Amino acid sequence: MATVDVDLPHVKEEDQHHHGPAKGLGRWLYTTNHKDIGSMYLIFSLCMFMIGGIMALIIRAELFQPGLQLVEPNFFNQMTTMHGLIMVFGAVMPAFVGLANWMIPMQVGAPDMALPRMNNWSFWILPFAFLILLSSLFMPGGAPNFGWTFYAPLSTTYAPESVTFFIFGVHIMGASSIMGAINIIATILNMRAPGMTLLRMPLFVWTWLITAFLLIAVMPVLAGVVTMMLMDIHFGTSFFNAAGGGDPVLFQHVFWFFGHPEVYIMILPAFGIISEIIPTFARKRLFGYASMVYAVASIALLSFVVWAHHMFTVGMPLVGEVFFMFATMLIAVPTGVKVFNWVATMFRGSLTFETPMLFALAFVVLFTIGGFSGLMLAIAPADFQYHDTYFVVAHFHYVLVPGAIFSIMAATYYWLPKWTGHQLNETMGKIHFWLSFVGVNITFFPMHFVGLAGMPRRIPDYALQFADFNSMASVGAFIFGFSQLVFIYNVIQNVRVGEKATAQVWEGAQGLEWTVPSPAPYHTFSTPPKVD
Amino acid sequence: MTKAITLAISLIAAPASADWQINMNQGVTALSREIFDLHMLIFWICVVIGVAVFGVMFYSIFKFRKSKGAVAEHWHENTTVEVVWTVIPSIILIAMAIPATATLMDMYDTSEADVEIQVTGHQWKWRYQYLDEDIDFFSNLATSRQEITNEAAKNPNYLLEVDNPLVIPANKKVRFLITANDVIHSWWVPHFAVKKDAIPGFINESWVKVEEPGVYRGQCTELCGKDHGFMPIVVEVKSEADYQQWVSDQRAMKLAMAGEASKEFSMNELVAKGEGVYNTACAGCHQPNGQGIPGAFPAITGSTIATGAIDTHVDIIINGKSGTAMQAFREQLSAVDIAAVVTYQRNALGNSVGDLVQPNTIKN
Amino acid sequence: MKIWVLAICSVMASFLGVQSNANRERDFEHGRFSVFVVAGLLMTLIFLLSVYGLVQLAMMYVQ
Amino acid sequence: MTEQNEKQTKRLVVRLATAAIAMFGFGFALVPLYDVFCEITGLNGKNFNQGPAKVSSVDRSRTVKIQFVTVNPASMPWEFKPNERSIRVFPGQDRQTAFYARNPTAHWMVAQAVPSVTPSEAAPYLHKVNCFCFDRQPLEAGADIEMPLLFVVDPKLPEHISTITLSYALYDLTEKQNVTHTIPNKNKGQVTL
Repeated sequence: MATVDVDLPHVKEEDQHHHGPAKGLGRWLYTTNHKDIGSMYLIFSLCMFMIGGIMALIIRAELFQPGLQLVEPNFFNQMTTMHGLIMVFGAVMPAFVGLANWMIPMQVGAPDMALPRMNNWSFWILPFAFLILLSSLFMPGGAPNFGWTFYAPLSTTYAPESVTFFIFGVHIMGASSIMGAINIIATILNMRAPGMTLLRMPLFVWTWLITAFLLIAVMPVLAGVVTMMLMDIHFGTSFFNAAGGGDPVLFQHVFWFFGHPEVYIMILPAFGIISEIIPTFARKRLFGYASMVYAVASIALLSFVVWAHHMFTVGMPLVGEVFFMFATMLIAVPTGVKVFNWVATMFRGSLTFETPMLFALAFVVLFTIGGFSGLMLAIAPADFQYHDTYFVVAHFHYVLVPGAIFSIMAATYYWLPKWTGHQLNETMGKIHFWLSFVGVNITFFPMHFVGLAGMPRRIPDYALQFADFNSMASVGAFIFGFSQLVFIYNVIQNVRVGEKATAQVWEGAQGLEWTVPSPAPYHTFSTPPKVD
Repeated sequence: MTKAITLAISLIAAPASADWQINMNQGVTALSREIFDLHMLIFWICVVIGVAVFGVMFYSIFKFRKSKGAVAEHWHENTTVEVVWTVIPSIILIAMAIPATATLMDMYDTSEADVEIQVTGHQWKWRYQYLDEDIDFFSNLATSRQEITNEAAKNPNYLLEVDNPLVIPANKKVRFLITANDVIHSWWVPHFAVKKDAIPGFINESWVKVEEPGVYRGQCTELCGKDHGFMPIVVEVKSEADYQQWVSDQRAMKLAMAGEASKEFSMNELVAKGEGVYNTACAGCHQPNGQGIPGAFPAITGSTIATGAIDTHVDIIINGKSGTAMQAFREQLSAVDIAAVVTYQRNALGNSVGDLVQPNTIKN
Repeated sequence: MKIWVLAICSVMASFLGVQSNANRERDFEHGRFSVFVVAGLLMTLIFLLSVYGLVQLAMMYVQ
Repeated sequence: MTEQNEKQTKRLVVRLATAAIAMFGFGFALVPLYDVFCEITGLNGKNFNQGPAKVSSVDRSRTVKIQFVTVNPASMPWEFKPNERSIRVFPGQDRQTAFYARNPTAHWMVAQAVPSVTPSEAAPYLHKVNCFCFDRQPLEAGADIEMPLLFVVDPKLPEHISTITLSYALYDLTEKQNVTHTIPNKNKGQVTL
């Protein structure tokens, strides 16, 4: 973290008043203010997190006991598909874009994002994209039921009619992500305050810069693959239809060429957030800042060469299997090892355990468990037993739920006093943390066991030998699900009430964002701050 | 309280009963044990690294608390330490890659096979064709619908039982040619450690040499639509002699079936047999009560085809309707089965047309 | 020519994930962004070819 | 935002937008790139080499077992099976065989056979000199046909491969007559009415 010893700029009182936010709905519809747009992204992400969560609870309720109790198989497949899509594209990515919108301008000393109007537009097309996607639940033939990875030909020749709505939804989400990425790169590269050189940028800004480049490189490929699907379904081409010379495996290659950088897009901002929080509560600068920046930068390129480890059982030639196994194992080291940097930051520090720090510690421990199961999956021969079982489900939920979601919650608790001006209610925060921590582990740890025992993925009903661990997972899912209501209560409570938060908020906090008063005024850094 | 204790015990001791199986199946082939050893090797490596990392972390959490007066130090960089803790895991991983490559190369062994079976994935059942013998049958889920909808008690092999299991000889190399008919499926038997995607329009191969005779169960492992969870795989491994016996039984049965097709059947013989065929082959989409699912699968009760001319009814069952989910059952059902299910559909499920069709009219 | 060598060393360091603060400051003061991009792509290609070479080696050696 | 800053931002945004559009094009370029990659490595058993193969000599020292497998995808009603289930050939030796197809339905149909080879390592070494899968095969109602296949196995086939399985999936193209082929594939002939 760059040591910024800047004297508190005296924001003139009247400077704040005469162009505050507009009144009423117009404020939110026409806003070009990065703080308002950030809040809208975060609120939208929370709604999507709830909708995706309800679908997860339907899935876990059905899987509580063997036998079909709640839903019939086709609707169950729709739930798994929509749960995946909404959580990935609706909850995790918009939340990170919202945090970026809020914090990057303040962390680099910029008055606002580089392209404010495009910023507004890239938010406001998202609700409509998800309206299109969710409305397919009520169409004849039902919502998409071919998994969030929408493999052809199940998603082309054998798909319900609503697949076209799914395609347009993905197009719009892709457009929103690309515009957001362009905006963030322009802001970071061009609008830094004088003195805030690339050397001194906080790590959250660095990880988001790399994520933005990844987004620009792969979201168009996703748009390409869904356009190919659209042409296959409606315009009679045969990209993925073997009858006309196409190849379903081509779909898997193009999808995972997008897919693997996408999973890095979902975890790099989390690395940035955790690298901001742990130094603050350990009161010690991040260990190996340069290594972290360089390792994250190397992912921008290396994440493009390992995609086929998602396809070890598709029937690749031996050379392909060995190549992708070696490449995956080699690039796993630089990223996996970054966990040691966080531990080294804590070593000989002076730690306190407020809610953001608790979530960050849980991230380090549980994300590392997900990383280890990922390392096991990289072993190609063993992957023949793991692939498409609940072991894989456990792996990616460990890197996504205690990974991305916990880092988003940690970031929210960390920066909430700066946004709302009220100090956190620590006890409620800790209640939310411990409920989520217990819920996440009871839900996803048993999945390792049933996956290894032989339970395939995406099935609405299972054999009796998997019954007990599945009922445990379902109980855990309901604990985790309802504990998020505590999170909503905490956020709303903090917005309305709580003692006045100081500008510094956390004793160990460093960075430009802590030099503006809390709550952060509508316009910050209209005059660039002096950073020496 | 007892539940918590059993839970705690189960997490530590590897339980005997299958309900609490927490680890991978060791399997019954040399390869599956090799894979199990690789799995345990990488698992213990991860545990060791994990214990080290979390050890240091929890030590710092307890030792360097502000409340206990710890004052943070100011060093924040040490490239040599970083190089060490990057190079060591890399070396471990490279060491790990050698046995993994060896196992992978064993799996891609292309030596001559004794038995070759074509495995074709259909929407929601498997078809096995023995290339050297003239044996060809479908393997459907045998768990009754009542068990699935909780109206009847679930038997121990719930959802892992089929009407015609695949039969292979023990200690012989059996080569599977895996492909699909409609969407991508995946053929997986955990005890063989064989998993290969079945891709429409393309052919994949895999092989197994099973040491111990027995029954081994697996499931389709690639999302393939509505009944993805209801198309299990059951492989009966028999000794060499039993296998040859089974092959000759199959041949004899095939002749008998041909003979039976030329017999004349009475109405209620056909309807009775037809009900069984209907529940296995047709109830999946047209529902056991014949009402179908509006907007997805047409109803049989009062359907213009089932109550109209009999040969259009027979034609749609034999040749299916391309562009819809209605499959061609020509190769899936024998002439007797088709005659029985046609008569059943016309004289049950609320239809009472009164006519019937004999198997030999179907045959020509 | 010197900045190319430094850039390539830096990219290799980033593939390993370890870099000293001093090198970082040197890279950001004197290095040019386009040089790093080209060096990065070049090194990725070299990484690909070396892993492919490793694969061929492993295939022959472990026969 | 200073004047100079604005110009810089505009230039950067244009560059990033073109990069995004370029990557969209790259997504589509992956399709022919994939075919080239398949041709070299025989990935997924795709087999492209058609037409007369210039084979140097017949290698009589070993024989290779060629196996034929047929699949009728997506309720294709035709009867379709190889005349010879499996045959033994010398690498470099031309061999002719045939596949039997019958259209049992009451209307005219046209079909397209899609080949696939396993093990995929052997795909580049199997030359199909003349194959019924080069063209679409029409059949009148009730008619049947013997479809020829002339092939040769390249002597440079690696030693450890002793069995090659060639599978054909016979697709029904009756409705999708005017389906233009996505990639101008060399083996796409005209409908012979």
